[in-house]
Amino acid sequence: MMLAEILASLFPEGHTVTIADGLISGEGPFRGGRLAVIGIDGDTALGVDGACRLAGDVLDVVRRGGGTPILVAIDSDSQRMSRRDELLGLNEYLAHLAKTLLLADAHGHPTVGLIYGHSAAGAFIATALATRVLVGLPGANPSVMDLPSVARVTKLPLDRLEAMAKDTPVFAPGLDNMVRTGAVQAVLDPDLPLADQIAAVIDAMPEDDHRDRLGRERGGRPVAEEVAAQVVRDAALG
Amino acid sequence: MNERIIDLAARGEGRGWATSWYEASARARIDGLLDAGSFREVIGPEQRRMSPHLPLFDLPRAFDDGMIVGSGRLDGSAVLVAAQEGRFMGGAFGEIHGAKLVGLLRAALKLKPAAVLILFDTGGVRLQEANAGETAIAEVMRAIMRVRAAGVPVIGLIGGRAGAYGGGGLIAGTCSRLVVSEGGRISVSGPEVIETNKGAEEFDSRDRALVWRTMGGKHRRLTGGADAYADDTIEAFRQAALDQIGRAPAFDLATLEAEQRRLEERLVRFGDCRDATEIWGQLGVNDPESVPALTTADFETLLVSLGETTHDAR
Amino acid sequence: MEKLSFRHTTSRALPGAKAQAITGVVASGNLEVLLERTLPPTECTVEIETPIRGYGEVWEAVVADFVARAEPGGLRITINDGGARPDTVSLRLLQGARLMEV
Amino acid sequence: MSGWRREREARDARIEAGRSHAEGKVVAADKVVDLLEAILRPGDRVCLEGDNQKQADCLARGLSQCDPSRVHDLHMVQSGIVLPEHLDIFEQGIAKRLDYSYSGPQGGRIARMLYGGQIELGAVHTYLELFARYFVDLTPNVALIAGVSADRDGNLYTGPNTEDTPTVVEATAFKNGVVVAQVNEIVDRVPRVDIPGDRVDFVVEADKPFYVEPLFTRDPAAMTETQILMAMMAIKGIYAEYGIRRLNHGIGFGTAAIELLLPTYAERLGLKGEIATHWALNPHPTLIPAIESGWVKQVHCFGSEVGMDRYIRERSDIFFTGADGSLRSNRAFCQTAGLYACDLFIGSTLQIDLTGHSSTVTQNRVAGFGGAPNMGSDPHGRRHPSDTWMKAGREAQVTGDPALMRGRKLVVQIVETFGDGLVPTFVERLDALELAKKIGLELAPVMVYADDVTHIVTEEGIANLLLCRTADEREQAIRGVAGYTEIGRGRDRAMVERLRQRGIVRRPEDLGIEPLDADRSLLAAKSIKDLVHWSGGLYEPPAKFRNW
Repeated sequence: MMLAEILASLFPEGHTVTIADGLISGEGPFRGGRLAVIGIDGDTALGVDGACRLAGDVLDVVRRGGGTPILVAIDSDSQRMSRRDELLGLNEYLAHLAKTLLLADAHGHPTVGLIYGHSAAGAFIATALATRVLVGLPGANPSVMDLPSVARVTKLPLDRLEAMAKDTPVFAPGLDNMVRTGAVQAVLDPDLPLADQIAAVIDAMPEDDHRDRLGRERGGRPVAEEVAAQVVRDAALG
Repeated sequence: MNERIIDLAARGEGRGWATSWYEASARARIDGLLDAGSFREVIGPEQRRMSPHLPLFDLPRAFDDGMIVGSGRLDGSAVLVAAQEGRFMGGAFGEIHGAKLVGLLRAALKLKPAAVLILFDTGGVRLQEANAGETAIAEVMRAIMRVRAAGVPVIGLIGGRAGAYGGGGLIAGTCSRLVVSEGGRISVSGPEVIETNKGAEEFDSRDRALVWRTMGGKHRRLTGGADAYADDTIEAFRQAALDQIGRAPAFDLATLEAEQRRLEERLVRFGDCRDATEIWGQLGVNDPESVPALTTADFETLLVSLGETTHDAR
Repeated sequence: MEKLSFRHTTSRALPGAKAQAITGVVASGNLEVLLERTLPPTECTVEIETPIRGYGEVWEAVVADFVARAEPGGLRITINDGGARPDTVSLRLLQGARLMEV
Repeated sequence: MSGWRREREARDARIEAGRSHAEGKVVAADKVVDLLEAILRPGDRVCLEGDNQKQADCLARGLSQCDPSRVHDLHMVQSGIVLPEHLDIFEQGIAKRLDYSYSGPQGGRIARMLYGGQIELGAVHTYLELFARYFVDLTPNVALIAGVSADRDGNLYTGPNTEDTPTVVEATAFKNGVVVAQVNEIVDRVPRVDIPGDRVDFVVEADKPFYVEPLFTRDPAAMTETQILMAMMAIKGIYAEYGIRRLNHGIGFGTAAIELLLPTYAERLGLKGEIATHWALNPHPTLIPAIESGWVKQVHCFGSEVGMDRYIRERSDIFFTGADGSLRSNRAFCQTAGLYACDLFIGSTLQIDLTGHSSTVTQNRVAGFGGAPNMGSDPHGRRHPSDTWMKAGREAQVTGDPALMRGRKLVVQIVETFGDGLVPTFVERLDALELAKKIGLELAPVMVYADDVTHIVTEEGIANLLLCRTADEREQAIRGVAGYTEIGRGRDRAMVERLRQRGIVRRPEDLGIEPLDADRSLLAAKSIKDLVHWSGGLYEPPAKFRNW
């Protein structure tokens, strides 16, 4: 789905969501209240300037209060790779954006990520993955790194990687694999109204971070849940 | 004939030489950081909790998957601690590696230690387990937020070979306080990654002076990306960690609003700078070119004279 | 990965009471050695996982020399190899044995 | 017209032809090709200066751009084949025949070109040997050299990297040759005159400063416990035993580790002042801690090292410096010093065979020799005694009247039993023999011949070959330190034990060294940054060695 279709399906009565420099910001009517939307469109890389603006938008929503849910819609590139971004401390900007989303959620603003295009690496972690629940739309293509690049780094032949990718969800790019690792909770149906589907997601928000449980159940992360649980069980202050 | 002989003696022939944080293994860092003998490892190497994925790539595994977690005491206070081994797979986040840190942070919610210490040494996500690593990083960031919101400081210590890159840089950015040494680097994209994607004109990764000027400990400390600067010794990191625990800011709207202002201001002031030396000059450093060569003592003096590098907006 | 396993008999138990030790790191040209005092006092096993195939004879010789030298009775030794040279392997094994003698 | 001045007249004609592209002696960078085409004649012997350190790179680029129909069939007589242009000119037909010494980074390509017949090879020399031939049968017609600055009269300042320049100019200028110098800048007055102007015919103001390879910088951060153990054994088992004061080190990590252990381990052994005081050595950054600790009395250098210039200036008690304060190096003199005035050479190699021959040649690379065989050989022309030399002489097998015994230079190979990628250092047969056959060399490229080697140090121990009395003993002594290589595992264990009892093979424990003490904490500097601190900030390492 394109962003315009998404917004139309979310806000049949119209909205104030705008896109500037690939950054999405605005809101629309939702269940008698509002749904705030931020995000990245058009496979845009996320740099210091964009992250700072989006974080400001999130803080505005929190400041206004009222429990307005926040939808983080993502079709981005990875983090912007440049000398300037790193010089200015891109890690702080991306972390700050993630923290504002985590804070919003903790302050009663349910946060839902919606990946409808590409996203990768730092941009993905700072946005969609920093929400309470992340859902996807068919055709979305999250990845940490594309397979040719993986082949270059791991020095493995591309055809072998492609073969391995078929039954090893833990490293291969793609929405299905992120669903199987538990990062993406569900894939929405583009033919049904998104407003209802997002409302249902918000109503069924998990209390705790259960992505590792999903990962085990779906076979994409077979041991993470068990390992984390064992640490919780065995750790004791001495 | 010269004073450096005395220096060496002062570094303590008796108890062996001061151990370099940069050179030490993750286990040696933990041993030296905590009160002697106080570390209790959780899921120790004898449990052989090794990556189920690396054999597919015909790669060797490590008993601890490059992440060592447990509890101990820091100057008597009970703390939880996690350390990455930067030499194993570049300290990168894989499934078990990440899950151990997630578990430790969840345990902190229950146990309420005086602090959680994270000894970063990572290139980011382990490509062979990329989806698991990336998701684990997101889980870690959420868990840190909850731990901080519960009033437990999370202190990041950065001075290893691998630095804190990729998702490691993002996690560092969520910590309450960060301690960094000169050799420690904090960034998202690594120099080689930028060069590969954007060309050597954008970033010459072999120009190591440029790498450190742009991503290294001194620059991060000067611009507020880290809160304390430590000499490259385990003892110095220990002292800095102790100092920082009591200064951890709350995790609330006020803190993040302050961070928003801080980061916006940085863009306005330094957004047009091409090189770190320009930023340092604008910060009021008289001789920016000399900064990389400054000793720790001289650098500390410089920080004090600048005054504005310390903040609670994180 | 190639898996190798060696079993030796020693004339004594390794002195010391430490139950477990680990030394080294899995990195290029390096290895980690885990030592556990879990076997009968005059037995020693060494299990190895290495990405470099075809060096079984060298491993056998290195391990035999180590056992003759350190008499590590009672130890189960497990190695994750990152492609270490034999001298590095010897050094790590001796370092490990020393850690166990505390 | 006299028949005895034809060379001089030819020289005058070349210079005359060159003058039309110059202003006096000064030539602009963009006129280099015109100049070279004017002064070169087909078949000329040409020395294009460059060794394992500095390069006349601007002139090399110029030569490679000459028109092969005008400049061809040159006979290159030069120390180093290092830059791509050094080989490009053979592919282009500009050059045809080659006599050289060192080829480090181009070792692979030169092997392919030799094999493919694109180069007519005279011989691969040692530095000193090639320099010697400049004065006998390989005298250059044209020398293309490099310096830091020159004045308009051609007075040349080479800077700290004087290296081969005086030798090359001596052979060329005084035998009717033409000398062209590239310099970084033309100045009114040079800081010091390394080459008088009447020996320099043309001065090219280069487009950029000449390149220098930081070949002698070893990062202490990369030093391993194994290398430290070998260094401890060398210090205790060789330096201390023979009281080695005058010496030369190779460029490997093992010898760099020795340098870094002097102020720590060797100091604790009470050896200060007793060993390692006088050196023929490049200004190794890893020697800084020993210098600063008062270990080193004097160092003469082949060349300089990138980043060491300020430090050297401030340590003129130690180094040879000019009136301007900067280092004066000289490869020919330093090689001579290493050959005749040093009691020990210690260096690394890639392969050692069962008799002790060693080579840095692998099947696909001809790395050349450089200077190591000069240092790593027993000079039969030596006539002055020293305790070290005499002790080694007594250990060697004496034939004939003991009263006529002479001493021996110690030539030590310090190697790890396995190299990178688990490649064994000890072999039945050197790859050099295979290569010689493949490319038709009359002489197999052996770096140090077996009869010159006195000791082999590995992580397993020291083999003293001087004390061996039979070929069998020698072989077993070598096998006895060859570790877990096939050669090592093929030893006669009983015989090695007997050799050990005679002190021919010595293990760390025989020397009172605990291998587990070989720890990086013994290094006087553990990083390049530590070296900078030791130097009081005077050492300025190149960017690629920094992590700050």
